[in-house]
Amino acid sequence: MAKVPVQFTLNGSEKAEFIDSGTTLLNALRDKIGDTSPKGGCHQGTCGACSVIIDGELRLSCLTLAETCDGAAITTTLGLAEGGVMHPLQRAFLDTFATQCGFCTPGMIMAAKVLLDHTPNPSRDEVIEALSGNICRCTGYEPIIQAVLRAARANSQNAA
Amino acid sequence: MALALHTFATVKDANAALKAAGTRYLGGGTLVIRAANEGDVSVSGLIRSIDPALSAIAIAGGKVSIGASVTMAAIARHPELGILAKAARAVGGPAVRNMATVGGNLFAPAPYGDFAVALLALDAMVGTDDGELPIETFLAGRDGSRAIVTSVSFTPPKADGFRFLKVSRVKPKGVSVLSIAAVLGQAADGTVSSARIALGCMADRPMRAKTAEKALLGRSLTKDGIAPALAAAGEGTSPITDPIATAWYRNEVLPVHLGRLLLS
Amino acid sequence: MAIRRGRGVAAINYPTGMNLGGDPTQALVHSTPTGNFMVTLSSVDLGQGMKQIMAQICAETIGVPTDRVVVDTADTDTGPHCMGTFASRGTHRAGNAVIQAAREARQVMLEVAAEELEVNASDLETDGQGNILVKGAPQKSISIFDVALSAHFKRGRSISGRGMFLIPRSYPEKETGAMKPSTCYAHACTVAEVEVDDETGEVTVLTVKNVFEIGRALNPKMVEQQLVGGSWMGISHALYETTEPYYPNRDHGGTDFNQYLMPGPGDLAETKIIVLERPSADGPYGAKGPGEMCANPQIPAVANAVFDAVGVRIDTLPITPERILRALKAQAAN
Amino acid sequence: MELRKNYFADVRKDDLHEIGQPRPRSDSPGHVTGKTAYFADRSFPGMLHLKMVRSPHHHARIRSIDTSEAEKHPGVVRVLTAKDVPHNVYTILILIQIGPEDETVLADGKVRWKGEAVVAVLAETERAAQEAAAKVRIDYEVLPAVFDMEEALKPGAPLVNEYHGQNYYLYDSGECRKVRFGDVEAGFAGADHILEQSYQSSPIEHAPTETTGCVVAPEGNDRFTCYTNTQAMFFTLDNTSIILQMPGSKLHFVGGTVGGGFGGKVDVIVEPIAILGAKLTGRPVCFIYSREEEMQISSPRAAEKVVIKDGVMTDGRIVARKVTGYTDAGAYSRHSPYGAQKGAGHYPGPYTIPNVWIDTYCVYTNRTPSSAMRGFGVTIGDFALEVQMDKLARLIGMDPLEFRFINAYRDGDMKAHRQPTEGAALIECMQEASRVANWPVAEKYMAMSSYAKGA
Repeated sequence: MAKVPVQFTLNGSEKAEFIDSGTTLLNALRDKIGDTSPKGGCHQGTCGACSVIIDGELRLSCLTLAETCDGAAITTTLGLAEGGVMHPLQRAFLDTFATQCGFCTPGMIMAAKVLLDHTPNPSRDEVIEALSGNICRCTGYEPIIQAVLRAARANSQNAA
Repeated sequence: MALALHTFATVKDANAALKAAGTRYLGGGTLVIRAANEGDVSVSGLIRSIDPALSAIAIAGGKVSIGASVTMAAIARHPELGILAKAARAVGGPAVRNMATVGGNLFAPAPYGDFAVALLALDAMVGTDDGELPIETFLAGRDGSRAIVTSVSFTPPKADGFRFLKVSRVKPKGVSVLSIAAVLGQAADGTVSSARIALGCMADRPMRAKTAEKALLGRSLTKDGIAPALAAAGEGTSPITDPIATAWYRNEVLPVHLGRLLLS
Repeated sequence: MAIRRGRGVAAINYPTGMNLGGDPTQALVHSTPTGNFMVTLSSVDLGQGMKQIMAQICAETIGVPTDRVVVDTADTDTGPHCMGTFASRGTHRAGNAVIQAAREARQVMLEVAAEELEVNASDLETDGQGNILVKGAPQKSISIFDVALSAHFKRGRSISGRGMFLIPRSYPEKETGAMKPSTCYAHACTVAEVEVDDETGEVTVLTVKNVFEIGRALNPKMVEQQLVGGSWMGISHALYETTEPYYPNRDHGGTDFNQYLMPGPGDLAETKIIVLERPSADGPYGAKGPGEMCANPQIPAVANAVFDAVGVRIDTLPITPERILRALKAQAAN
Repeated sequence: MELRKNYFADVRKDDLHEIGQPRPRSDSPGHVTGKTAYFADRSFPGMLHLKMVRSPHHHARIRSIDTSEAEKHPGVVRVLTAKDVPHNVYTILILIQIGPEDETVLADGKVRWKGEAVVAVLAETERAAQEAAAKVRIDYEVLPAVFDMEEALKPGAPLVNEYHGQNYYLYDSGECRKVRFGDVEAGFAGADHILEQSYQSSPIEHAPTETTGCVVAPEGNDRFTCYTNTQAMFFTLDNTSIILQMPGSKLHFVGGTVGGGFGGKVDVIVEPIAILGAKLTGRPVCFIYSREEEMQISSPRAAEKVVIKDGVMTDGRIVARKVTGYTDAGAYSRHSPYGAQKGAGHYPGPYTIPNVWIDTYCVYTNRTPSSAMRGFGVTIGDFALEVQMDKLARLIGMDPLEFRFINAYRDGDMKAHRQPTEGAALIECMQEASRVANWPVAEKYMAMSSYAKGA
């Protein structure tokens, strides 16, 4: 099977791998690199659990071929905490009890991070829109919406 | 055969590669990679072109041309494509919109393809290396179409002349019960001087509501004025039945939603 | 077009634990040399928070803060048998097993403390902060840290305990159906308010006000999680969900989250949750199982609200726009 | 959420240290940092991927299976059929003496629902397994199928499952689980109004975000470690042990961190065949349901039909209730006979009714076998009961909430299954609902209590 080289940064560190052509980014991250924070909930693009940030944009790693990410900067939930300190979103998810089974959580946090990166003070409707590609079966969404709004408030307080 | 991606600098070379058996063009991946993930083993060669022209948006001389690889997100945030933003945002969630392309949407089977419904109402031309085709002709023949779509182009209507509605069960993101796009011209007295109405999910691909269009001409956009158009809205439709809704339901609510769109 | 409003009520009860009993769960508890406590189980956490709740139950029973308890579960090489996580049984069955195991461990702990303090074990109590005190003379105390060290290295005692909880199996009497399905029941009453679009049959759930009686809210925030999520699932069942939309016809079953419908984050009803606690006689600290029942009352409450709004009964789930529209058309035709 | 501590304060101790405290969840930090390990987050060098070849027919006889092309496909390591499974019988409830042995792990001679597992392909990559699966040739003789419960119960209906000999589960009490209390016909005869209504549901999927699956690693010492998202560790281990005719001591199951269950992960479906694959190849094996499999292959909540006939007095008392419940098990039992009889114990709902007659049937049809789901045996019944309550209240011109107070069970009331009511709290829930929903009821109802009358 043809192996192709792929090189990108993952959470700020350089990665270079030989992968099978046609490998999805999700499988490359999980099986080759060992970052299992993106989850394979559907492999169809319908659940959002595999969401990652590629060059600042939210993407579904299950529908993205790894080799199309050559040279890209990729962020996953595993890379959010810095120096052992949680990102405000992670903190907010804890504080609002926004996780139950936790399987959708990394994807939700990715979607929320892209929102807050571009829209630091989102409205409730903007939060809802930002999370609309991510399925949660446990929480009924409300605690997750509250977590994102809480993280936004924490951010704006820090900035003030 | 294992899956393999082949990347070409030009559309011409990619088109040539697509002549091989078992190949398919890779746009945003929302259709093709999904199919591969789900075990569609009929495709082994994924072909793509990274020609920058495919990702360009050109607005000049009263004409808009959008490269086939332009994503829904790029359209939604483009300052001069405001009238299309609603239709672009109707596709998927944020991640899907960052991936799903204009070209891909033209091939998306119902209940997908809401953006193509908008393009149909806009009377877009679909470009390939072989030249341009009216979108209606393109959609009719899309199943057998092998040439890579390179662009869509259209003359944008006045901002208040374009209306779009997507009806879905799940909010804010859900697939269509149906979608409607309308480009209306209005005379000074407010009566309709021209109308193009496109429907999604009312057939296996976007279709025109031609009888309704005719019935709108010369009419004012009032409850009584649009009544003949609503009565004719379902003419020629053969809606899909899928897990979201039956053909019966789609036919029943089409006039309701068309009416609401026209009176909005 | 008319948007018509209605409200409906439903009241329910729900059994805790496997129907007819006969569903055992075991637990083991032991202390580490420095007075931390390990709970060993084979119970499964599906996301409802089994691990956390077992830690709180063990901590309460031993008399230490919850962060001194570690739960090791669901490894069949180490964890004793648990029937499984289903039937609203996890907290009730495993919780009782943990209490029993923790009580036995606590007894050893108090005996060792009694030897150290030269008093009777029955004269000792815990302060919940990690100390053992002489009742009525709290200045005379020893930390659980020191007790555990003593037990391990000085007195050769194992601060540990075994727990087993089993509701004996009930066998239904063939002709009368006399049986004991469960030992305790949770309760709920829900009032739902809806709007129905009488031209499209679309339903918007405006509010759901849920009152749940659950025995004891062992961790109120975690109970809230389950009740809020359950209330959402109830509404989802009422209006959206099916794998076979045209049952009994098998065609058009959804295969993804686009086709399998559930309310999205833009469809949320304003949700109120009120909790009452009537401790159950045999529940761990009175707890019942709320995990399943919390998703039930919304379904009939929404169905009744739809009738209240538009005067048609949809007696087939899910209550889709199509079913409502067909009923409205039939109503108009009559 | 608001706790209303004023109710039942006399029977509750509220001075606990850890219980009743909103402690943070110990598992959440792992969830939010992406470090929580679910079963599929473990992978092993040389791991094989298992793909199932499934029946495209609702009911068919298998004339022949040809796996030769699949076996030759590059990357394929092993292809399994019924003959490879040591004890090819799905034994799910046998440990508690309920379950009939009516289902195979891999179809043997017949398929009874569209999607039934027939051949398992083990290959180096997922793609190779998919390609090889497409090369398995199965010759079917299609048989008539039945999808409707009422059709299935009619004489002459296609027989779904030969094990049963008829299209319903035979309880020790006969064709249904029965509850008989008082004299229901006398109750109807004396009633002011009779209302008989029928309610129906279709199958519902648990739809956890994490699909069902497992990863199996041979330990090299004749033991196998299975990382799984089962909801029941030993249930799965013991059933696997029987199917594989392998001592339980050779099996090691690790799980307990599950991406949602809702009852959908109590069927022991993926583990036995994956462990068999690992045993026969000596390689690690993963078998993870695709989303499509989770949606259409994994057991859903059963479709149900509930017929309720009530006799009610104009003063609001329900004097007789007859319930006939039908649970659509699909082609095999799994947990359905258990769920159907759970319904018998649940009816007539949280109300005290002097004359009750309940029959609950577990019916077989040619559809995806159903099984447990959140509210098993009760959810659809509650829908039927509580819509019926609304109809009854309107029939006699009474407020629906007040109507429920009149009939609500209280401590000491005898239930239809002949257990005295204990620990009731329905009345208090309704009182609080009346307050929070601004749905006033007469003062006498607000003064009621669930405590025994006269206590």
